[in-house]
Amino acid sequence: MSDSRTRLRNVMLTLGVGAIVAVLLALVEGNGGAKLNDTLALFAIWGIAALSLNLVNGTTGILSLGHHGFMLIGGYVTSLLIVPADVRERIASQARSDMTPFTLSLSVENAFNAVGLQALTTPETLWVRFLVALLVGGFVAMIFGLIVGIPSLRLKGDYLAIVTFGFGEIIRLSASTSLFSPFTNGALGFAGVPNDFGKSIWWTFAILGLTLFVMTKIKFSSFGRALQGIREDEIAAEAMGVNLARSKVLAFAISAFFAGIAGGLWVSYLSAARLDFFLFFLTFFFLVAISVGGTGSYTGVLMGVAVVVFVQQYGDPLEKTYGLPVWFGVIGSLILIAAAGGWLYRKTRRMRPVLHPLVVVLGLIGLGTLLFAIFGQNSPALDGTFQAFGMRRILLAVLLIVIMAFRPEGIMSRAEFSWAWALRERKDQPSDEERAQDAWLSNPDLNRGSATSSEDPLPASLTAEDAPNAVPFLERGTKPDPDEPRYGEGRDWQPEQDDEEEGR
Amino acid sequence: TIGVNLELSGRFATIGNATLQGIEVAREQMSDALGQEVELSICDNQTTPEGSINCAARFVDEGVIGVLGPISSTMAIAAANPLEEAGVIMISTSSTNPATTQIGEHIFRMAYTDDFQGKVAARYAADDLEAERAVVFRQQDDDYSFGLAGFFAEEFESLGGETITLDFVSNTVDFSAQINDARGFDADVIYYSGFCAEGASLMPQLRQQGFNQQILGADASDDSQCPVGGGEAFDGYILTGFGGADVLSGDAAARAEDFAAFFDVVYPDAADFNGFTLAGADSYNVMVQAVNNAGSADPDAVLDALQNLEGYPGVSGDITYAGTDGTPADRTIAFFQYSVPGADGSEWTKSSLFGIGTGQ
Amino acid sequence: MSDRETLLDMRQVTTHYGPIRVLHNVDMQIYPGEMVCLLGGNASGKSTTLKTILGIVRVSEGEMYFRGERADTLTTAERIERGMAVVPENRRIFPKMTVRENLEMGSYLRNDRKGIREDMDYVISLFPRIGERLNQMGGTMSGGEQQMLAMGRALMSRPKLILMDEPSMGLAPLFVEKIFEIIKTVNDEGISVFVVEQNANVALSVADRGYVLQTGEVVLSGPAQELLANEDMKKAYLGDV
Amino acid sequence: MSMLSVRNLNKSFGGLQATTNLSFDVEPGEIVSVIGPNGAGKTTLFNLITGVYTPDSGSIELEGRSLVGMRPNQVVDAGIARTFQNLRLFTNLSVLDNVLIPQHHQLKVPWWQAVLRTPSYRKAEAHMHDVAMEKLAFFGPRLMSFRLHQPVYVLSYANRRRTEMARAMATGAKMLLLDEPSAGMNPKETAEITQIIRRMRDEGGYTILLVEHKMNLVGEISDRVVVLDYGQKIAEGSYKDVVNDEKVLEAYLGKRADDDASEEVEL
Amino acid sequence: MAAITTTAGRRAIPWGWIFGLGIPALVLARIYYLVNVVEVRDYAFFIGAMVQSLQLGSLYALIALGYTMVYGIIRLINFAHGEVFMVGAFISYFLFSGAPFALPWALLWSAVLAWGVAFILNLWRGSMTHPTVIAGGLVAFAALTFLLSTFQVNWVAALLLSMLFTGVLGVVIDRVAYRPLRGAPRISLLITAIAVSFLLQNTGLIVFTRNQTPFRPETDWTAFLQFDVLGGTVYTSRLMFLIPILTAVLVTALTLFVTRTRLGKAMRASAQDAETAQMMGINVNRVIATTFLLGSMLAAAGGFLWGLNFGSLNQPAVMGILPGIKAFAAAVIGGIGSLPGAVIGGLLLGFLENFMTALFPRQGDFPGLTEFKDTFAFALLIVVLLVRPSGIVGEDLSEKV
Ligand SMILES: Nc1ncnc2c1ncn2[C@@H]1O[C@H](COP(=O)(O)OP(=O)(O)OP(=O)(O)O)[C@@H](O)[C@H]1O
Ligand SMILES: Nc1ncnc2c1ncn2[C@@H]1O[C@H](COP(=O)(O)OP(=O)(O)OP(=O)(O)O)[C@@H](O)[C@H]1O
Ligand SMILES: [Mg+2]
Ligand SMILES: [Mg+2]
Repeated sequence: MSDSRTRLRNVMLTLGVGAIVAVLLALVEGNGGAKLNDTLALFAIWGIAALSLNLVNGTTGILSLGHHGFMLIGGYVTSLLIVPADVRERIASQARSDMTPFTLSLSVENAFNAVGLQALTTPETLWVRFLVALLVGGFVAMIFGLIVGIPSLRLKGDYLAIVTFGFGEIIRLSASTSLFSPFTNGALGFAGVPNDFGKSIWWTFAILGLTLFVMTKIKFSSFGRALQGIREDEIAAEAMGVNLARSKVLAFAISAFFAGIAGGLWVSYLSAARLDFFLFFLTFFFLVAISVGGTGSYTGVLMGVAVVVFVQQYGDPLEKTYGLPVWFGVIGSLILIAAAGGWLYRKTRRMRPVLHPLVVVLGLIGLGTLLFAIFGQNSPALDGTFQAFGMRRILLAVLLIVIMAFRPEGIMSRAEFSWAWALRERKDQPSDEERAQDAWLSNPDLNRGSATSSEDPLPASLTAEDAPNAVPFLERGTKPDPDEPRYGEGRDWQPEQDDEEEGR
Repeated sequence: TIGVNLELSGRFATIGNATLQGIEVAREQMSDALGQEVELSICDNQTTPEGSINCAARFVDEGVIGVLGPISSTMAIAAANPLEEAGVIMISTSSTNPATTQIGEHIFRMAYTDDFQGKVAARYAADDLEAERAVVFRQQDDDYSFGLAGFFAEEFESLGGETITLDFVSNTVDFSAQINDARGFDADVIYYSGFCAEGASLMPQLRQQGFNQQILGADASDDSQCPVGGGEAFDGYILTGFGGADVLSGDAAARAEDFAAFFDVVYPDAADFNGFTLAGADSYNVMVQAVNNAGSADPDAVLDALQNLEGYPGVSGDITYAGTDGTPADRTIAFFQYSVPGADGSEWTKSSLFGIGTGQ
Repeated sequence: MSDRETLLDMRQVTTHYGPIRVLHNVDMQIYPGEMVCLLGGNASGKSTTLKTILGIVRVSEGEMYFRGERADTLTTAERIERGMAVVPENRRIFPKMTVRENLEMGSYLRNDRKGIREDMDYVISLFPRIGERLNQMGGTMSGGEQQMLAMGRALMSRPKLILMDEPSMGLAPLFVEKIFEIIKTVNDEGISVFVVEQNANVALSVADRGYVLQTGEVVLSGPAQELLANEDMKKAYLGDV
Repeated sequence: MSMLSVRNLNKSFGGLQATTNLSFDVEPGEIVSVIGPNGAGKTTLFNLITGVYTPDSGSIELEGRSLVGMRPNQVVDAGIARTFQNLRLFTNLSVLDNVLIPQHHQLKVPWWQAVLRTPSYRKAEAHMHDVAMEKLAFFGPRLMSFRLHQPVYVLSYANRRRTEMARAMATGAKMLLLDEPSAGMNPKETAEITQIIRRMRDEGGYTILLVEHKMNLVGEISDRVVVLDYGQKIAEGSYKDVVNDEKVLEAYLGKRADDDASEEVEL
Repeated sequence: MAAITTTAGRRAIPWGWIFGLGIPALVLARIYYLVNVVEVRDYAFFIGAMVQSLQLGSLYALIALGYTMVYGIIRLINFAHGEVFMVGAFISYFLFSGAPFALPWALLWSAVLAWGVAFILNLWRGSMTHPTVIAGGLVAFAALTFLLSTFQVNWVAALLLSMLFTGVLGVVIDRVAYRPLRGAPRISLLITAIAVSFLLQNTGLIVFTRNQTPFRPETDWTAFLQFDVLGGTVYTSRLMFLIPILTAVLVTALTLFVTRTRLGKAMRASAQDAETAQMMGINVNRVIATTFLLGSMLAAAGGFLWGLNFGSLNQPAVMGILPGIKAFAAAVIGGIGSLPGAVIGGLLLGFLENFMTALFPRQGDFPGLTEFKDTFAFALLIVVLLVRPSGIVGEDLSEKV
């Protein structure tokens, strides 16, 4: 299939799926309950944040742990600019608010009034003001992103991670001090942020779509490749002409911008801005999403966010009170599953002995517990109930540890979803023929029947030529489409221990 | 179904559980409304505002008649917004920040408000303790503590005293910086408007650093975590809180007594039985009563009934919502004192000093 | 071949990187005191063979014996304990340790202070450049210096079998000769040597036997002199175009 | 004007003088080899030229422009690219990406155009692919078949070296610094690399500065040879002259190497 | 040619900078404060603050050592270390308070710890199925179950046992969560660490308590102490002796252990290149396990002393976070990977947090530095890293190409 036709097909498929998603969302919006609605909106908002974090963490390989700080900035700026007049009055009337008349007057509405855009200050046009506030929030966050990004010129790796973490915490901790409280209303923040947007599926998903578009396009552009080069080896990237400072700071700023947007939607979703909405574990959730899905893969990130949001939102049955037999049953089954998993793991890894005693013991314990739970229902030992508070988070943590242990690169690794992959046009594994050709090329003279097929796999034209000078593959091979992410770069196997791990 | 949105885990878990037990005991006593069994849908907000909002969304989906809780003002305010919008009634069991009920007409509370509580405490400090200089410890990131500290300071200053307000954030254990700040201010009394999680660390450190003044606290200290966690430092600690049988008058005292006895049967070894338990029970009672009064489970009718509720004989005193913004008209606040170790060799005891009605 | 007792015996060893098979039924023996040379084109699996012997890559089929003991279930450290030493591909010097410490790491498992000191002196006499730089950080040594250091480090452990991956890589011509002299001396002292080398001419001229690997299979093996004379070999590896 | 001119270059690490008063020139279109015993300062010289280290004193000029004080990426902009003695590839990226990244710095299209995939960006991208394939083609088909999309970490050592050379070429630099390009290759492959380097000059038009220890390679392609020892230049001239120089023989080749070396030249 | 020595690795500590700029800046700020704000404090006040700083700093140092050791060896910011500290504190609490675990929890802990014991034995005995290992595991299981569910011990024993248990727990964490990730991308490892910390926090909520917990073992060391100096009173407690001394002892013991045994060298080698370290015959897993053992033991000691110092423990979900993060900041400030660095960083941070706020306390209209107290750690962190990218005594970051 020719390039342009493939592209056309991909665009059509994407549009088609987009339309289906839109219809589904419309159905949910109409018929799903508030909870489902909220869950989807939350998915989209966290998705935006996680995607933007992934630009820095996954693509550029700079561990950034301060994303909640950027979200905080975006969130607070947005709410400062959009909070309705009556809330402002209430804040002003509170004796102990640090807000000054000036900071209280900072709002999009007042700005529009000042420049004579009264038409845009009506309740119907709230969305315009919200959009403006959101963008301003994004930009302010971006400026902070630049401020944080500039130290990255000097620092590397973990040290940078630590500094971003420090910045994130400082932003949060100092937002409540007398220095910033005129803007943030101290630790109490703002209540009454309009939630028509953060809870609207349309708004959140539209912005999510936009973010996804921008992020994937960046990743598969020359700029994105340069960022990935930085991730792999900074020294080499610099020696290949990549301007480290510029690229990193730009990546940081773009990421912070979208984080600010996500922050704006987040406060709208919660209809309030408070400091404890922006704790470190927000960043943790995004990190979980990123690593469950696959570091550097945007497809994976969205999958990860879906998992996290699902557990967060629908995990409360886990924390209800159940009878002890239920608990024992569940624990027994889990141990059994773990044992089975261990056996499977050893098998696929070709470990010997496959049936390690530990696996057997684990299996027996699990079976024992399960049987006890089933047949010992009436025994006094199982009389009682137990409520596991925090089970949701425990589950999330265990899930993460298990996924990391078995698939450290995450479900998708660095690969992206692509139509070529979905339609099974994989090109990442060499065919036997290609292998044989390769063997032949690397050693034509020692070529023996055993190593390659007895039939000479190479075209006569190639054999006739001096191999190193021949470029037949240029004509035969097709040039890859820059738009088309290739599936499976390093996806299917990883070295047991990467022997080229140079001091990254 | 009635939704219950409480802080069952996290910082306020003890208070949350005391409240929940109150609600459940009240349900034991009165499990039917309009001839149907009342179901409770319990949601733990993990003492986080997001959790509280999540719970609210869940209740909107479940279509509950009303929501009981949360206990603390921060979580209550967070949940109140979406509930008000969806038109679901909410009775916060013990949120005392005035702002809570101002959010909308569907939002009620069972407690008095902080302006009252703060005032009472300030008057007590100024008049009875004859204090002139007060150090106020305030938890900066909590609506309740923040507001309460403000009301105390305002009243105390208007009575001619001087105050200094020292901020800390939740989960602080090291108060040395705040204490150092307090050192220069020669105080006669210390007012603590925070919760026990921090108080349990603060009080011993105050004592160690040579602060032997009388310490006053508010209803957030009405929690066994305080004397258990802080030990001897809580000896003599005075706090304001929901009045129990000791300070209520007449019928109300008897009702409270009965309830306490019944409670002991249901939960013989409960950790806490205090004002929060009573408030929990009464929010349940009031809600069921309103449904009964309305004669249907229609939200508007129930809301109407609640708004017109007058003189309901609750276990924490009479409850009247008619003509208020959702705060019961007449509540009784009591002054309690901790003794550590307790009188008869027990770990600690709480004795009530006297009670004051909001009407007064 | 002979039925002398083997030092290292690989029987039908197959190894994988993930799903990709790299070595295929490799049969290889090293006898005590012998010097064996492994040759092969790029990507033919020479380094992988070495890693398999060391246990960095797991044997997926077949068996391996070292000094009569089943070795393919042992960890790398245990194999070293039993008498292997290695000059790894790409040198793998500890970059943030001084040269002296790097050498000491070679003798990590030994406890005889005196012997260690003697060996250190011996290594320094072999590579005077190392002696000059005992306090320099390993990572800042030049490529060739690191290669010498890696060699010295391996000698410090007084192994039974020393495995070398391209010991002459990056060395000046003067030194290439010298390093093979050193290898020969070491071998003469009774230490078996297994060397992967691209510089096949030189390597074969000092080795006793050789194996030739192609895409993971042993395609030729025999005494070094025979290999040197082999026409195919000449064409393929010895650069005799 | 000479392509690269190094004058009185000094660099010391602590007490160690790694280069001393080093001066030499490279003319456009030349292949110049730098040889010398281990630790003579060859790699250090490369690091100085490419901005990884800053010289203590002395000047480095590329076509009259001083390179001293430039960041490595600025040096690439100026027109010098290098390979590393201890390979530094982008190991988890594909061979193709490895060869595309060095072209990024020449891209004139701003990043947001890349996001929107404007026609000008598409054109630039297509061009970058052509360049990449052109450079990889120097090494024959072995990097261009399935390996093109394979991550670099599965490549063997020699193939990695080849990828590194292609990558350096793709930067668009006029001048390449190759640090031991044939390390880890057998004589036959070395011969192949020799041809490739020659073609890089002849067909690619690169000026090449080369560090090597394999005398046959050096002898075959160098126009000129610079010999370093302990950071100092001890000889310079054509290969024939240099290998017969007493000092070089003593310091580098060894007495006996005389016959060997001349023998190998004919190879 | 004469032997050449080059300046190697670690750079000298810039005492000149620290004192040359830091002290004058402090003095100037203090003078400014005195000029602008009326001072009502006496010298005893500052001595008191100094004592507090020392106590706090020692605690930070103890925790920071664990961070530093783990980071030094597997380049992992072990976010779970703060939680290990929390677990250590709670285990000692349950041991001395006479409020033992309920049987199911005792069984759970014993199972985890017994497996850890077996695993540790295995590292020296070679195989999980070795009789010694199995026997050791079983004995440990029985003993632990008994101990945890019924026993009450005095505080010294509680401290030691808790150090032991927590150490084993550290090894278990490494085995279960981190070891499968050797050689994996760094971010995966980091996130696993955060996940482990989450896991411990929330299991702590279920297994230990959900409340603020009093921490008052029967000991005289917590008794209040007041003495008059320079016309004022210093308020402190006997802990002012116990905490710094115990810290010093533990730190010295650790440093000796690491430097006097081959372990230290093995640790450094493993840190730089684990694969090559194996090729030298170093059992890297054993080295790492030892590191976790030691680091976690120190954390447990830190947890115990922390409890003593503040008299109560926060609920498990939050107790470890802030001390953990700050100690971690301390480790980085001192130079992560370096043992003396951790101690310096810890003391510096303790001093900064406590003494700084005491130097510039709230007075009149001057708001004081108290509200910025928690940001100090991070501000200092950022400043130090920007000035010295690897901390005060950190490793040399340069890389030869
Ligand atoms: N970590 C890895 N993951 C996947 N494949 C690998 C890995 N390491 C090596 N390979 C593959 O295994 C094969 C053999 O590699 P090996 O390094 O053993 O070759 P070699 O013979 O040493 O080559 P050279 O002479 O270039 O060093 C190669 O095809 C290589 O691509
Ligand atoms: N950063 C550094 N610190 C200290 N010494 C260094 C540093 N870099 C290089 N050296 C020393 O400088 C000298 C020159 O090193 P360089 O790497 O330039 O040698 P080279 O000529 O490339 O040798 P080879 O052929 O072995 O690669 C060596 O002795 C090396 O140990
Ligand atoms: Mg190799
Ligand atoms: Mg070099």
